[in-house]
Amino acid sequence: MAQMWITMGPQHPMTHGLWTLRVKVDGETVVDTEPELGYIHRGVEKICEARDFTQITPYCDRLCYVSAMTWAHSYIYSAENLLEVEVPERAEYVRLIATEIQRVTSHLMWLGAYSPDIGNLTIFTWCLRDREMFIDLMQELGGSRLHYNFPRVGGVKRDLPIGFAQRCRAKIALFLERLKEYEMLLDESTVFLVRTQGVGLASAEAMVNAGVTGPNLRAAGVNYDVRWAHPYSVYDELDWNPSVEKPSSSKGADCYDRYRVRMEEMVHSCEMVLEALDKIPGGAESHYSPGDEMIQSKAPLRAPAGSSGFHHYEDCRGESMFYLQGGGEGRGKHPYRVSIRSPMFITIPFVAKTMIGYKIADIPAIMGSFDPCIGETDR
Amino acid sequence: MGESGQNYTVFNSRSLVEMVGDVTDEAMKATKLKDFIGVLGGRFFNWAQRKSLFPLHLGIKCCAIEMGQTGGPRYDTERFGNGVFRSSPRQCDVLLVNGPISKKFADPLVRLWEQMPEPKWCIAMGECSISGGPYFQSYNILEGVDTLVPVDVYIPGCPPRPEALIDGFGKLREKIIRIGVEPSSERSSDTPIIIGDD
Amino acid sequence: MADWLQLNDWLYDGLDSALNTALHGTPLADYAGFMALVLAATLACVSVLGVFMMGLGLILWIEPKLWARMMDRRGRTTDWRSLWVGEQGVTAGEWWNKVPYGLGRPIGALNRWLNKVMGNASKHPSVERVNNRSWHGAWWALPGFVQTIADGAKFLTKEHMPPTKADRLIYEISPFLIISSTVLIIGFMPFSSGIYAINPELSVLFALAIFGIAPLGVFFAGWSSNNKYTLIGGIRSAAQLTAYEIPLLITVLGVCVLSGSFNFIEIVNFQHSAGAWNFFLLPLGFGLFIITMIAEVERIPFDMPEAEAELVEGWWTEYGGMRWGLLFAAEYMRVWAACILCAVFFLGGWSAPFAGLMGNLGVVGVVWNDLIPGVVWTMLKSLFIFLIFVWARASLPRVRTDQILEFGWRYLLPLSVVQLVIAVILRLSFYDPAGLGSGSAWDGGSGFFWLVPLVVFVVSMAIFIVYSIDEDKDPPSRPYHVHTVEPAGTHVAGSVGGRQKIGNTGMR
Amino acid sequence: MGMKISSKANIAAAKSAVEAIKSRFDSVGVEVSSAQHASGHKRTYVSIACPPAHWLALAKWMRFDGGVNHCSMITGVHHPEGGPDKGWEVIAHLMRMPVVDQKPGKALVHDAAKLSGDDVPMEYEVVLTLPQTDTPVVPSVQSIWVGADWNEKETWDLVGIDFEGHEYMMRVLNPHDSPQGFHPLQKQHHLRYHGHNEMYDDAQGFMRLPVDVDKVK
Repeated sequence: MAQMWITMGPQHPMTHGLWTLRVKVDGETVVDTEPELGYIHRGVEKICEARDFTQITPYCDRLCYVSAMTWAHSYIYSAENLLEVEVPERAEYVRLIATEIQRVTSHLMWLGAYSPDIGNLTIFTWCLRDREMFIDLMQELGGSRLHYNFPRVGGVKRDLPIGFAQRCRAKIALFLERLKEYEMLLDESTVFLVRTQGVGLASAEAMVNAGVTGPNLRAAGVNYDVRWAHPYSVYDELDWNPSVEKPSSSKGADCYDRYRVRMEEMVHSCEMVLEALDKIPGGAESHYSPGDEMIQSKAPLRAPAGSSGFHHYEDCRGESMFYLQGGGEGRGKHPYRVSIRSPMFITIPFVAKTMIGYKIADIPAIMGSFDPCIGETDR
Repeated sequence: MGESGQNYTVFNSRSLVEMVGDVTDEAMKATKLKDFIGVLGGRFFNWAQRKSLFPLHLGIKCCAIEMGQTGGPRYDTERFGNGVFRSSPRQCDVLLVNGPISKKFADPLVRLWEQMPEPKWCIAMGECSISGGPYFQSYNILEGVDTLVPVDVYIPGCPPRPEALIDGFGKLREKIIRIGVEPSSERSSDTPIIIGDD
Repeated sequence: MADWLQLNDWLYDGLDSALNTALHGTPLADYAGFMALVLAATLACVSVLGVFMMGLGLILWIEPKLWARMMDRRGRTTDWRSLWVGEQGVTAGEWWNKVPYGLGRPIGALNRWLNKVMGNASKHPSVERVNNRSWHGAWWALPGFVQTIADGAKFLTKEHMPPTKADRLIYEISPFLIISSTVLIIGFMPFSSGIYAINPELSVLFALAIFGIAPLGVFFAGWSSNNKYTLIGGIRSAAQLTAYEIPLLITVLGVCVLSGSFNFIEIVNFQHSAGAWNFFLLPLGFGLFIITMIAEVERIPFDMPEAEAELVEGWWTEYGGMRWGLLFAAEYMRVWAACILCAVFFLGGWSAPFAGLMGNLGVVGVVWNDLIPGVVWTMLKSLFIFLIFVWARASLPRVRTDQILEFGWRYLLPLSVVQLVIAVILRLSFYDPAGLGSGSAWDGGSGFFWLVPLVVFVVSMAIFIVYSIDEDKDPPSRPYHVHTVEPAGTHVAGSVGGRQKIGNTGMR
Repeated sequence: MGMKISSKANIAAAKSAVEAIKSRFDSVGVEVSSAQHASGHKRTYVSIACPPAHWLALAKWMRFDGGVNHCSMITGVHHPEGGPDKGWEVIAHLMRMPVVDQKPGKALVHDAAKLSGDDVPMEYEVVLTLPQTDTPVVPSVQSIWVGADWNEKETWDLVGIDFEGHEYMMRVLNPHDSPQGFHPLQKQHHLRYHGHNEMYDDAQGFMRLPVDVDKVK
């Protein structure tokens, strides 16, 4: 049968963001694939070499624009390892609340982008409606809707606003009700199950060897999570364990497992936020002014030459990491080298290969289930 | 006398159609019927075009998420007619550029712009598409979309709030009222026509 | 079943007598009858097309609005007022002064009056851009209805850009193949016993034959646009429509066997006079018809030919401007035609529902059964069916192509044959021709009104419920529906041997 | 309380990992030590300085005997003024993850407190330093960790360090027809308006303008 290369080009409804997937097709079956990345490569690593440690946070917000808060914190933890800074307890709690709300928002954006790929456009709008709730919460913390520039080396920019805890609890309670609506519309629809089950099989060991981590790995039956494997922040003080899904086939997790893992993860994140609001030192109702030593400790501005710091962080899509070397221009105020590990830069080539053997109509189902975010991929 | 070097004219249906077209055009101009229909028809099609601006389903970076939120329940652009995101450039009127343009995406973007049928407009949404934004120093980012494509409306913000995007489409509609919906090749004068002021 | 609105007869009689009296004594006198026939036929066609297009305008408004409301969105709010309100106060100025011979002045006056009464100068707020987001237009301005007119008119001003290497002849012909065959269906669909364009003896056969031409046009359009996406979309469409044409025809055959004729009007008359709608006699047929019709008109969940997810726009990616506008309208015309066919076949066309019960309510009964013309009932039933279509579109994702074909050949085809057998059994054994006139043909001689439809309906609902109960509490390891050439997952992902070179992809 | 690997278990695991590598590779000039993060929970990790020649052997041993099954990131750094023996640096971050394939319907739920021995997750940092050279080359570990594949492509694309034995080395982030020796993260390239004001440093004529560029908009 004649095989032909199809270019699912940079502008394509399936690709969330700008990247190309060249697919060799034999009739309806995928025979070979080739991803082509780099369409929004902005050279963030080069630009950060000419920025101070605090000026780099906005660039890290704009890396993965769907989960800006998690990426800014991923950078800040590495910078704190580089500059050897202690973070006060309350600041760690505020950071945890902000990142877990952002994780729910990011998973909501994934669900909203994934369901039109399979055909159900109603869920896209429901997810945007509920995402607005959480955007309002983070807008109170960071000031703007999408990029917050919220964490600082040594703490956070400002404390939880007054009344934040009450609004946050109300919105999370409403969201947990709405999550049942999504599951009613997706889990109980045979068409959705038929389109996602048994499609896009990826085994746990193959994924780890290929560098795929996060919810995509936990869907294959192992509850490995950087938040407890290499603990940071106050995750170990909360009664929490990562969401894990039993794989549906011996060959590993399919799209339905990844969907189930993310739905559970949203619930776990909501519970974590509620628990953190109860346990936050100083009480959720009190508000400390910016720069107060309860929420931000003093941090040096310069890093000596030859010093380096790195930190593995659990982003919504996998394990993200920053490797910083100090001693750049301005007598060390700028970093010498910033290296960013993007989970999706490693996952997309792996997923492109797992599509071999499935149908054309499965391509969006498989690629969408891995939650690609091209902003962080191209850096 | 037809093509050069031919002393006879080839008579076929195409020339008949053109000849009849010219005759009726002259007749309507003489009886000012062309102006009558032209003005009324012009206003109606202007209203139709500006009330149904289909943006291209193109998501480059963070502004694309705000574009999505604008289509959501709270800011719903479908109320104003531009909520339908078509994926094929053949069926779109507005190229909404919502992110930085890298060198690798320069040629595909120009190809997208050329594939769009003629009365088309371009909106540069967000700092990156207006001037390269935070990445203006980068070795791989072009400083603004207007280095490639003629832009009609600039929407500042990083990312601009959904209200700003809705207002951007509103500004485009006001511009369409002024410059009309004729394809750019037919627009005679280069200064926009201010109707009614003269 | 005398419906007072016999439009065709009125037209013919009126024109016949008018022309005879007018042409009496002139040489054309003996042609008067023929001219009256021609004029009456054209006016009948125009009225039928008018009713259909009014219905089309309605569904083009209902679908996006209902779907938006299901999505918790406000949906379209463009209304008549936007014609003279302009953009946020910015209007085109005194454009009517440019109209020659001063004919523009009345338009200017009208514009000023409209703006004073309900426009920029009036207290009625037009739809502002941002500040009153919750306001979605006054009901009497039909918010959203005008949007479809705006979309349609916009396509006219778009440039026609055929792809350079497309097969121009077929590229130009195929849209008209689709559009003309869709409009032709309207000719055979009666809206009421007296309102139809044409009423041939075998009108059902004609209608469904013409309904089957459009897939050919879809395949040609997909193939000729010289685009890999449209090629795959066209092939998918051809495969899907052939897979669903046969169960559709067998289901309709079942209805015709039960009603005893291939003519729409006789089917409806039979349903009315026999005393029971086909919906109650053939509930399985109703379900099959809805599913196969959704597949015929390519709507979600059988949306593969124009699946935006992987095929950009499917087979109509390369069509822009008015050709795409007409294709878009043709798709909705086919949906509306499908709804009317369903109403006529299964919901008793233009006979009022609950005729018996409402009949003995005195004045209300008279209004219900007689005064409301048949057209209104047909339209209402078709709209009800259309709501089912929109509900399916809003809640179901797409089914994959091979699963669509598998579902069509292995499930729908046998079911439609079973349904045909049920129709034959009902017709032969339970049907009592004596009670045809009095509406008691199905009461099985026991006087208990329409015993048979009640039993059939209850039995089939019971069977359906029994089948749908899922006995095993924890479902077995999940069912696999993936049949692929090379068993999926056997390719060891990420193995180094995988070819990752740019290769022959024509990269610059 | 939540899932927590005690720092005692962490330090013990690090020590045993260091002993294992030292016993195998000490004679060959591979310095192994357990270092500590500066802030947060002060976790200890294994820091290895390895001469590039032995990197492939070390990688194979770590992958198949040391249980290091995840290559997190490979970074290249350019040190023009780093002295004669420190011109380039390749830092590989690896991780040991307790991940095993699961049978359908089964899930491996680790309890952090009860993990011991090789199951304790561990971070590894391997630093390879190259002398001042114009053509830095490091052996490729693409065949050992698939995750390293696109990391190495990106490192060559951005920093210019070649990986010997890497199949299908290609540019992944920069445009495919960037100039031959153009690796932007090398220190001789500057940001625009930072000592380098030319609008775009390549004249490949990327900017093909549309046909209607002169028409009135």
